[in-house]
Amino acid sequence: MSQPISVSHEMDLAWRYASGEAMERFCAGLTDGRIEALRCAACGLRYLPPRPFCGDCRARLTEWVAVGDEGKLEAWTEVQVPMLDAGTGRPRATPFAIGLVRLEGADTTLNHFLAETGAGRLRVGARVRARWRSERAGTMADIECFEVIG
Amino acid sequence: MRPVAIIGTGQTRHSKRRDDVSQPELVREAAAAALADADLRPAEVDAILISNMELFEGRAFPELWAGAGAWAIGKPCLKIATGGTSGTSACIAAFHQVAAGCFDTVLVVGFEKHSEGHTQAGMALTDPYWDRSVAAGALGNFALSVCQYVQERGVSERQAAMVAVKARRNAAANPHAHLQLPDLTIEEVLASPVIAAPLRRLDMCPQSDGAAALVVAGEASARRRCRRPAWVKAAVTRHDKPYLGDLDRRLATMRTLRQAAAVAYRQAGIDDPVRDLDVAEIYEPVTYAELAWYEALGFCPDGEAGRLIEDGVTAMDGALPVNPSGGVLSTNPVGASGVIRVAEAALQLHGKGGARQVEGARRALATGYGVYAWSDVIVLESAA
Amino acid sequence: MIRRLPIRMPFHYAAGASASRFFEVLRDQGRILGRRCTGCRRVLCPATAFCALCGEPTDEWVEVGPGGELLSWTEVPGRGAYALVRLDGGDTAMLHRLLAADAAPRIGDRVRARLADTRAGGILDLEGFELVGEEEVT
Amino acid sequence: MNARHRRRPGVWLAGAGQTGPAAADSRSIPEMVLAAVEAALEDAALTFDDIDAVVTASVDLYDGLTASNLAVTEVVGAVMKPETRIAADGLCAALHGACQILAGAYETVLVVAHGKASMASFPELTTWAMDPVYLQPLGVDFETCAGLQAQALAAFDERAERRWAELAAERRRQAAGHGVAPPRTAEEVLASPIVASPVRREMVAPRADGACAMLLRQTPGGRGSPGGGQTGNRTRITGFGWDLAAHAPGDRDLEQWAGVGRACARAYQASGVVEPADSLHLLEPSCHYAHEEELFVRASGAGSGPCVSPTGGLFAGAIPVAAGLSRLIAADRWLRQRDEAGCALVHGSWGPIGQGQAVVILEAAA
Repeated sequence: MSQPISVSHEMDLAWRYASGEAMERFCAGLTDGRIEALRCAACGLRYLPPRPFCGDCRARLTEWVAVGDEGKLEAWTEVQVPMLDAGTGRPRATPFAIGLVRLEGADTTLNHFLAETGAGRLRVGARVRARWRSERAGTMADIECFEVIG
Repeated sequence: MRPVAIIGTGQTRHSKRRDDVSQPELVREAAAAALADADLRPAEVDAILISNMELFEGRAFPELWAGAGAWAIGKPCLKIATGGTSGTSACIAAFHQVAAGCFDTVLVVGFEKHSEGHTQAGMALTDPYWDRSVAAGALGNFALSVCQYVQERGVSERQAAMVAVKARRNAAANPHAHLQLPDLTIEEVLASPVIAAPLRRLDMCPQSDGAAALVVAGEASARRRCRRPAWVKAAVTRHDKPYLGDLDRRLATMRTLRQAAAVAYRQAGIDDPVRDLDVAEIYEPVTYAELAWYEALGFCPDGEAGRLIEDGVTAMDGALPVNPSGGVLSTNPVGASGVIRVAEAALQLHGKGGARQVEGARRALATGYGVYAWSDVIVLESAA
Repeated sequence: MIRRLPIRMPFHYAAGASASRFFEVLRDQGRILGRRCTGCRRVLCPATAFCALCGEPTDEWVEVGPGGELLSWTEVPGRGAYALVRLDGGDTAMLHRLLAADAAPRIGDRVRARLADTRAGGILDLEGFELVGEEEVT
Repeated sequence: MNARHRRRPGVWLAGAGQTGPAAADSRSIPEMVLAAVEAALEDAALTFDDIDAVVTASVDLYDGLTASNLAVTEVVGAVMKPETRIAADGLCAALHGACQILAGAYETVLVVAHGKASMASFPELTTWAMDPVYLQPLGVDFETCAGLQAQALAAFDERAERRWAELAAERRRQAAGHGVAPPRTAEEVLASPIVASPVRREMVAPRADGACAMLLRQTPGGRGSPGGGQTGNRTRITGFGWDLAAHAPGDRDLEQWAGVGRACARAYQASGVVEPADSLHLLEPSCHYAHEEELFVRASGAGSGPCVSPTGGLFAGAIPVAAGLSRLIAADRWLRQRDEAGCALVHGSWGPIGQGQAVVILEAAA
């Protein structure tokens, strides 16, 4: 029996992703520190991320509503294990905390980084606020993270 | 739908790293085992369905290379992938192809070689405009969902640990299972490191290299070839919205599983699942999910899942043994995991469970879970 | 709006039992082996654990080449040329690089496998195939 | 309908919709797919509520997205419905949808496929579909394999390249106005740069963006219903077949498409076609390279009688994954516009040298 041989290939590919009309408007808003959701005229659900279509009502979404940059922490966790970041090919630093945030004026939740780790102030129901970067590029990274307030 | 049945199943040895075999060779192991079990020659297979999450191994069209392992060359072969439900989706596709009269026998093979790629990174290849830079793989997703579920239902760490112990002890009776921890205790689970609060290492499924296969046959063939065919009584799929944040309190609500189960139970004539089912193989990627699925599948009222595990209802000697195989918590080659659920459910009805056999099993449930909230529910039954 | 984003990840594929042996012998001994199919008796080269066509396992190592016959070729600008070659003693054809040739290759031409100077255990342990003149063929 | 043309009841094609082919569609994948689905529903005079199940076709690596059907789950109306994703040419989604209906599992199935060639380098992506042990390290991609096949075909056929150039020119001419490729003369085709010798750039069907959607039904209801505004023949799928050939080019007979022959045999048997040359009026092959059309026609046994790719086939724009479904839509359109019965053979392929092959027989009663 021979020693098993393995063959390595490095994936380094790039894709040109189209944002779609709704996400383009959303991203433009981020540059100005503004968050907007699309509201379904039929069921009233306010969607983040904005998208073309309500899957429940099977209807196009067209009505924009303003969403605050403060909200409620619905869930949180602190990831301890290193994982590869597929965008950079390098491991992401640990630990890092992520949470599900229900922003004021939205009905879906947003998953994003949290400013602090540890079960001190991180709890379900905590008030959180977006920490914006000073230099913004119209991406979700314009929000650096969410921090617990009050 | 015309009657179709599962007449043979087979699996590889599952482990952290199967670097002794290539992808086609891994597929071959499972396919050969299933054909041997069904007493079928490769030439008698009419069509093949492959299940695999291609990007976990960095592949496009993985069946092009691996299909030869399933004797697929010169035959109809397709690849199905729907995240964690890939395997159950492929099984259901086989049921449909046979019931349609297109084929008499279809071989389903699911496989994954997580060791060849980066599953957590692959899982994080989500919407690049929304959460790709934040996405934290299956672990992060589950931790967030579990955080909410625990808050809402008051399930304890200890109850989750009991699921972990049940799974790994059951796995000890399954020679194919990846994790072999026959003596695991609740205390050891509670002492294992927290990897994403509240999840501990032993709350999570492993990443396995492995493959599983089964043979689906039409009515006449099934009767001729199999002593106790596992007839398909229901096969229901429900998908849901695409983003992690789309569904409110997803483990507690889990509307896809609830609705799929309700429809499947109606089709299969099941009123009380704990009474009417003999065994269940459910797709529980994390301990807490098994508790949530107990509720969604109607094994107990909402909020009583913790009591169900404490009372031993789902233990091997309980009223409804859940995951005699050790479940996803013991073995998880994603593209194969759904096939394993269905194969293990069928194997129980075939009476070939060996040390993990549930005596006299006549009606079995198998479920698939994928991409945050997708569900497949399958009910199998051996003839009365 | 269009954004260009990369995916960068390393992958490691198990060559499997047959290819590992094939690579080992190629690396250590500079010899090319095929595997004989137990069903159709063809010698498969490069070696695989089972025959794609008849599905049966392979069970016997057979040395093939280094000479062979060119079954097809193609040139891809910027990337060089490729040759599909049935090595002497083998029944299936191997795809590899076609090394620079003086004359335009023709299907049916004799070729010979050339080993790489440094070999690490992989298909690149062959540098490729080179065309050989009739007088060189023995 | 003649006697040798009767077998199964078939599956009705109730409506179809398509976006593209476009050289670069600036819309997102869900936006493109939604437009195609809405067009199909309108064509069928059906609504989302009428859909029982959805079969999608997409390939994660092509979309640069894990579980790529996630992106379309909402816009195909699959929320709280059954969805199956086939990772192969979109024609396979149609034949699997037909399977579901023949199985009696569902009455109305939506079939959807999408692709955006503008997202990435397709030759580069396809290296990730090749055997990573023996082929990928050499940089082999689908175009390299096409070159090997074309070379084997041209070696003892002096006229081959000229013929392919003329064929490519003809298809480009037919596709003009509704595709992405500018017309070229045979001379221009022969003067275009080599991609993988002897294949030249203008012999390759131009890759494009687009989405295709189709509604399949158990009963003929739907299309032509009040409000649908549809006229013409109703079409139905009466047979289909698919096949996987060996992966390695060295394990294949490059001079033929044996997989097409096997897939056709299965389809002919199902729909009761005994003499394809007599029964078929139209061939809509998915030929990504000019030389593939000859291989297809020969393997199908259709002879020289049937009309082939009257709107230029994939030379109007080859949408990755959706190519075969785009041919089914084209065949449907052609059959509907005739005022007599007709029978079309539709084809899709995927993988190197057409490793995966699928065919569908679409029939129209007058």
